[in-house]
Amino acid sequence: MLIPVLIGTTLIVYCIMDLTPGDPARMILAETKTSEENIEKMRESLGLNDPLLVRYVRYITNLLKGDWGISYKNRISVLAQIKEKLPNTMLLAFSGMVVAIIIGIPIGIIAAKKQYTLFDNVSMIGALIGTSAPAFWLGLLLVITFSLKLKWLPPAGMGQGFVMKLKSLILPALTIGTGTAAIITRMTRSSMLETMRQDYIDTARAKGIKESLVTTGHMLKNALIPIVTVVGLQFGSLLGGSVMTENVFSWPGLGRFVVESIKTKDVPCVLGSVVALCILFSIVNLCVDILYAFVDPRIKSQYKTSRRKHI
Amino acid sequence: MKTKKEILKVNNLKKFFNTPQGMLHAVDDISFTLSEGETLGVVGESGCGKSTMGRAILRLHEPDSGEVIYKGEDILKYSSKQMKKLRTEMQMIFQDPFSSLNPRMTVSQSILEPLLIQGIYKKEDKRSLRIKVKEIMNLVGLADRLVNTYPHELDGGRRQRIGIARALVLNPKLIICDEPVSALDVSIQAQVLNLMQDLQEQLGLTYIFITHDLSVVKHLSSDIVVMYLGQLVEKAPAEKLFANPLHPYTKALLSAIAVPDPDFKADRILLEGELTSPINPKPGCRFAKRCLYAKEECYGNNAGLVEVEKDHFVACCLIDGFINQEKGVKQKQ
Amino acid sequence: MSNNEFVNKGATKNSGEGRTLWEEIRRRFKKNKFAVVSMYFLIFLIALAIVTIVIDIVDNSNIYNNYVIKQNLKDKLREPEFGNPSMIFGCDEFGRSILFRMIWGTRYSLFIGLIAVTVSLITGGLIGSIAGYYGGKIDNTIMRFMDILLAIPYMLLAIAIVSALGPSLINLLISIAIPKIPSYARIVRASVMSIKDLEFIEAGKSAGASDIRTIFKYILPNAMAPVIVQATLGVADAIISISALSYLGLGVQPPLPEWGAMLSAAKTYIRDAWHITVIPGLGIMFTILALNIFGDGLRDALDPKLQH
Amino acid sequence: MKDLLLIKDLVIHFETDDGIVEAVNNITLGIKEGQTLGLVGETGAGKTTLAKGIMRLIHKPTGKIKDGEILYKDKDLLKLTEKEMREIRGKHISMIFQDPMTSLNPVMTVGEQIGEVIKAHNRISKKGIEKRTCEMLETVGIPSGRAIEYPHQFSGGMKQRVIIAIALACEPNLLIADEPTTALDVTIQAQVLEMMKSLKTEFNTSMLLITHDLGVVAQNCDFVAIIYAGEIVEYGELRDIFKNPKHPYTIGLFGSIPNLNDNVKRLKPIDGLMPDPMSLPKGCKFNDRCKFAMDICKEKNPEMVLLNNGHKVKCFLMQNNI
Repeated sequence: MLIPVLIGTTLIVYCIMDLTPGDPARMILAETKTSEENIEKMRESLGLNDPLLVRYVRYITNLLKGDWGISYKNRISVLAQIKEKLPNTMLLAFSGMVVAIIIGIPIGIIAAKKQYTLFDNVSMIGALIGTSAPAFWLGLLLVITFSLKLKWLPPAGMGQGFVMKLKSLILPALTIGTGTAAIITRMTRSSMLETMRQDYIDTARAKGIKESLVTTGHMLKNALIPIVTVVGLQFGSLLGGSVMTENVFSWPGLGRFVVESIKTKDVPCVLGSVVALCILFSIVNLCVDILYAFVDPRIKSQYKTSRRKHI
Repeated sequence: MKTKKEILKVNNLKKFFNTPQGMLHAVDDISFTLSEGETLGVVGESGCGKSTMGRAILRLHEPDSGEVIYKGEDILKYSSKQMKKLRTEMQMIFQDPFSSLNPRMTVSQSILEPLLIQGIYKKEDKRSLRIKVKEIMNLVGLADRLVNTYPHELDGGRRQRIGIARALVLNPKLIICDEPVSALDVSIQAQVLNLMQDLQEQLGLTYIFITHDLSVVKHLSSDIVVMYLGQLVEKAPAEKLFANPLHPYTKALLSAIAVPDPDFKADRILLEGELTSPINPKPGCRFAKRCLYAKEECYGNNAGLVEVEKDHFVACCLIDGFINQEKGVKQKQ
Repeated sequence: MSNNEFVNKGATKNSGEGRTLWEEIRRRFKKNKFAVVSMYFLIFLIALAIVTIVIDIVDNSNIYNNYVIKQNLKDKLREPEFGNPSMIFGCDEFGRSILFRMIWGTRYSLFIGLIAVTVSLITGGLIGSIAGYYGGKIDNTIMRFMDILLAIPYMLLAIAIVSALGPSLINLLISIAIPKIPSYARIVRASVMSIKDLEFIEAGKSAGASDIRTIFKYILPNAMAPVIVQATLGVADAIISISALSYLGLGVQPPLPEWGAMLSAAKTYIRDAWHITVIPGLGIMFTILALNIFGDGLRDALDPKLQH
Repeated sequence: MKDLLLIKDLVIHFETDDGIVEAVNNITLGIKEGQTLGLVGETGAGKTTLAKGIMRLIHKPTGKIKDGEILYKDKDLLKLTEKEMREIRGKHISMIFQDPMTSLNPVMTVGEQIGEVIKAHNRISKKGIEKRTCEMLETVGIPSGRAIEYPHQFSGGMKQRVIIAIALACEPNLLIADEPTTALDVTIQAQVLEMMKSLKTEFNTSMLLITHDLGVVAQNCDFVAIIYAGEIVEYGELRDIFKNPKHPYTIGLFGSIPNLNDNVKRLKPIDGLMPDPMSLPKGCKFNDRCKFAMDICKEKNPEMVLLNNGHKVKCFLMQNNI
């Protein structure tokens, strides 16, 4: 499943970027103010005059060979820059997901078990606000309160050394995690409520086993299946969210790098970053599929059928 | 006895579905004839292909091969235009009162929809439509005031009457009923069965009545056909079939009925094992694996329907053995 | 021999005769107070946006020019004062009253959001219903293509499109609408597939109904419920995306008073003037909160099986 | 014969925001030791609510047990704490639910689901639980090797056997079966009912068999109770009810089922519809559909009248001609 998706995504992005106005050769030679035919020679050397598809195929073959092209702006190899920035984005995205899971799943479960109580209403209102507040605005608010007013945490950038790095990670992780936590809370609650209505819960209770066993063994195990699907899906929007969060906190990740290179029409960088992010996203989807097989025995037994049909 | 005029003849009807695990033989080489004004009961357990057969005859599921002769012509060869015209002669009543009615349409809209599709009436001529609806609703025992109600406001029994009204509005000759009363409670079931019998006498309808409930089928049908895993195993008039079932599966089926009489002690023939899968079935009799009398030759050839007595057909290669054995028993008594 | 001796016997359901489906839905919707309040808030916002457009046409936007655009640096970063009406929200970095800019800014978020959702809903809906109804190979190819579009994180796709086409309003609309098409296609497809096997569709076919009539007269009206709910939540998504793009400087360009753009300008003055960051953000949040609550209320009203 | 379980004036209502659903309206019913009581009624008559009431599994906020007692071995189950009730469930009284397709936990192996109830009620080693689980699987006719498989790998009939194994694992005194074979095919239904009958005698359990199928009652029950709109309208021994039913509703039920032996051409159905539990008629609940309805029926709700050998009927017709 991975290969066609990757080819598809890179082709789409390549065509979109191709529509960008402005001539790359002119940009590279902008500072040197050389004559027209030098620019023409540069266009030839970069092979810009070939038809779109030929250029795309050449780009893909280079990509597979490890040559991800050179940035128009600073002439550094795109792959090197990605290798340096991707780990930061992954760190941010994973810490955001951890925050979301730690907050989202427990609150969702308790809210479902204690339906119609104060806890349930409060957590649902909180979840609603969490989904409604734009992530980047939330980031700004956190910066104002925790960095400027209380001065506990650095407002931006990534600190050096383990402690500083951790301290500088807290606010961005919270920003990116809150929205996802809200969605996971609501999803966990509705999935738990749905499971609580099933017949096998009555069968379990009719056995006279402890309520805690009914909750863990029967409710949680079944409610987990749709939750895993949502977590997998949410990871995609988390990567998208990293673009905004990295911009607010000027976190040296791939998301910020993509926005900068798009603004400066630096096509190879954009392409490289998008490819990297899509690979990351597809790998995560693969892991979710494998996790799926552990959670739901019905999937394990007919694994040869196409990917999960549940979404 | 009025001479029976043949209205429908089905020859070697086949309908397969390809599933990821292999070819599902839902309807496998089925042939029977149906005479006008009669009710043919189609009985079988779930998964034996009886619903698929009903839909295949009306080409709701396009059959793979075979012939369906109606008024001398094979309707499987009909073009879509001819097929649309034929819809006014053959209709269907469905099982689930909750999913057989469009929740967005009122009672009158649901009943009149076939007329609008066939273009018999236009949307504009409201007056004639209103008269038609009242007439049909009265026929199936629905109160006039229900004209503008929605399905979600009505109980199962009334919804089933709307389904029947919708099937009658084009005044068809033949109606295929797919388990029309299985989803209803006992008292409502009796009301709908009586209604269907009245309509048959009033309008001279011919029914193909598909059900898994043996007591309902005995009550209503003149001829009965027993299906097992896509094949016909026995066909006979209702009294004959219940009085003297010949095919081992029919015997087991009839002995399994819970008779509502405490003193009736059935000599139970309890079938072992489960229904075998209809996917990529091996040749030979499909009941052999569960049959108590199965012999080696049963796995060999696929015995077709053989007329063993007057109008009594059985598909079992050991049938002659049974009959002689039976005759022997009768002489001894 | 008419059989009406069965007629008029026994009690009908107590919910009364002739209660159409829409009355039923409205009755259930009314019970959710929050949803009703957010519905009125949304109507208020839309009215506000329309009023500002009418005012601009009537007095050929002189209020717009000297209150919303004109810069008077003496009021730079003026704190909010609750006494003076136009200064309730204070002023931004060019001394322009934030209250006026917020009011004139509603049209950008709301209308672009609504149009973007309608565009992606119609295209996605069409693709989804075709894939759902015909199934088999058509369904597979369409869904594989949708999977590819979904594999690219939504925000990246939006940014790529808008930077390729340039930051005009139309391009902003396209860049938000296109990435959302797959999710609508998927919802409509799931809804169509669940309805297409119901028996009343077969009943229609057995009366001779054509494919087109089946899709548009039987399936789509019943498939609308989940789609409408998703559309309201979709407008909320679109508004967040517009303000995010404007925040990155790729969306609505200054001096137009779009809420996201106001936030983007505010981030440089974050140290000394908190109000120019907080207030536009609150505007966005309350709009989206109202849309989410309204969407939830609609889903509970439309989804009959939720009754206890 | 002593009553193993005695229900006295039980009332159960569901308070929904559309109105109050009067599911069970002061039912008095006794289940005799070692006997099978058939509870017959149509959809919405309150059969399942009564069963869940006995097990105290009524879904909270909306469901409420308003009044009445359930005496089991002279203990009122409604007064027990949740912990004490848990000891009863599965050990003394166990229950089988209607749809085998949804009554088993899809993500737990069949062996675990049987072992769970054994572990909850007796302190024995893991080995002991496994042995008992395999024993139970064999008694219900499933090869014990399949204990590690998941429910989706079993057919409808096999799933119902697993559910019966779960219910009988701790040898309860009373087994409540809520329409155990309705979702199954005729031949499978016969197999399962036959097995339940033999297990009942083997473990000497008494049984409450809930069904709408009079045939299943005739072949499996010793006593019969007819329930209509949340009330028991007739109770008696199997032959009394089948041979001379007294209550108009019971007579109507027998008239509605096509009989296999004599080929009657037209059924004699009961007119009208089931009453809506949210707006039950005044007086006798059956008065609007009853052919013999008198004025008094519309005013007052009749008392249970005792005829000969325990045959009880709730109808005014019976009152004056004893």
